[in-house]
Amino acid sequence: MVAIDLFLSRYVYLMIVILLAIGLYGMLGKRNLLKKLIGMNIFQTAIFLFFIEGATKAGGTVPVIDESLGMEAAKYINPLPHVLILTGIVVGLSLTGVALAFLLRIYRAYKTLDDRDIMANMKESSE
Amino acid sequence: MIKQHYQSIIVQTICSLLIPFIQLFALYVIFHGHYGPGGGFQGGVLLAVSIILQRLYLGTKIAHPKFPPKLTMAFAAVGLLIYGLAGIIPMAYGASFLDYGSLPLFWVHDAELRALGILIVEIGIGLGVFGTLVLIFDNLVGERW
Amino acid sequence: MRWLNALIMLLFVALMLYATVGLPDHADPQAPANVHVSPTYIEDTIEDTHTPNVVTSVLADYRGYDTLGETIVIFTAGLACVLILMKRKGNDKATLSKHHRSDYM
Amino acid sequence: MIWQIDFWLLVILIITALVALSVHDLLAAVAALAAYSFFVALLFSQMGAIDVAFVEATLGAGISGVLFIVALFLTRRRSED
Repeated sequence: MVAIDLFLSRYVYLMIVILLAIGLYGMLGKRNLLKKLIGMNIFQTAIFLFFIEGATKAGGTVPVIDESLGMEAAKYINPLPHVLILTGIVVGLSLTGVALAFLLRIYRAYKTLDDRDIMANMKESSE
Repeated sequence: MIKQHYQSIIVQTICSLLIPFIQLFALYVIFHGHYGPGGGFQGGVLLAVSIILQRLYLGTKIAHPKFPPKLTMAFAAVGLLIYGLAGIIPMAYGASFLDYGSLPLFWVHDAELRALGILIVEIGIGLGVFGTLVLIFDNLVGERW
Repeated sequence: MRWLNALIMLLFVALMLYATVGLPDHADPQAPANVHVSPTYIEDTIEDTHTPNVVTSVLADYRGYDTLGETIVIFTAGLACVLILMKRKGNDKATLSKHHRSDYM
Repeated sequence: MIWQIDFWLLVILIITALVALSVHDLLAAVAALAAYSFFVALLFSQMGAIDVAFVEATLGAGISGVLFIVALFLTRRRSED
């Protein structure tokens, strides 16, 4: 029973750590630049999941005040991480836009998206 | 890449019917943000989706005169300006920065004035997000016009 | 290189799992993040702003300065996109030659 | 919070993330990333964050996919790994 209780109180953190590891693998291990960007998106979303997970309360509902439910803070979940993550998602999308602009610029200069080819090309042109 | 319009009458009819409803829903989301899920970010994104859908199915040759790409930067700047003015105008009346309680609208009172200030700021955020997203889309597509 | 990547990921996962031990339980109402400042926001929002959605009132009123900075960040990202993809003066062929490539990037 | 729904959504999330990183066709990878974003939005609404779920469903699963596909058609669709 102790093992089940420990699992029920920790499994979301475990899954989020697995997602972070998958995103880090995408950024480090993949050679295609677009795959690296997809890995960055996965990493980012796992961090957002961690924040929203920290905001939940047992017995709390959605943070929209309902007059029939009362005004006690224990009945609504914590709204502060939601605000931070709301702005974080929009900043993440504009970050993706700038990264895609850089990617198009790199493709226009080197005609490839593979980072080993780009490194070889740079070394060749500097000699 | 998307210079010509899409060659299917079903897609054209459905998209042209869908776009006004997307824009209406975006306005509803912005103005109903006080009482339910929604607000400036979501409404701005939905407005940007409607313009991007129009560019995708009509092609840039027809869709660019309908909403010129030069206007997007102006929309983003005007949104940011609305937000900045909502912050600076209370300073002229002796309050601190972004204190909506002393905006110069004398026919509404304390808490309602703050709600009105939140609405003004949400409209600014919506215009800013809308302009910026359409701007990014135009610049990414615009390589092979 | 492959082994180095695997080692970095293993260290990262071990560090994260070690950090997980100190975190509060799932949906704990007495977690430190839930007791400090957010009860004030929830209890005062109707009285202060007449806005039932607490997320909107915190986003635009209590923490409006944060959102102003964030809007500036989005606008700057749009500007950066324009500047990166802008057609420069002088033709692209010359800048693509091998001698000028380091200047180009 | 019903923990079974939560758990299985997280498992689907891990599967879609692995699929998005392991396919060779980049268009399929972007489609898997959009599916991942949509499941994240479902998980957010299950955790009670409705505003965040709305923004993730419109931005992450909508505009982000469009931007990725535009960049994809201007570059190359296949990837080696």
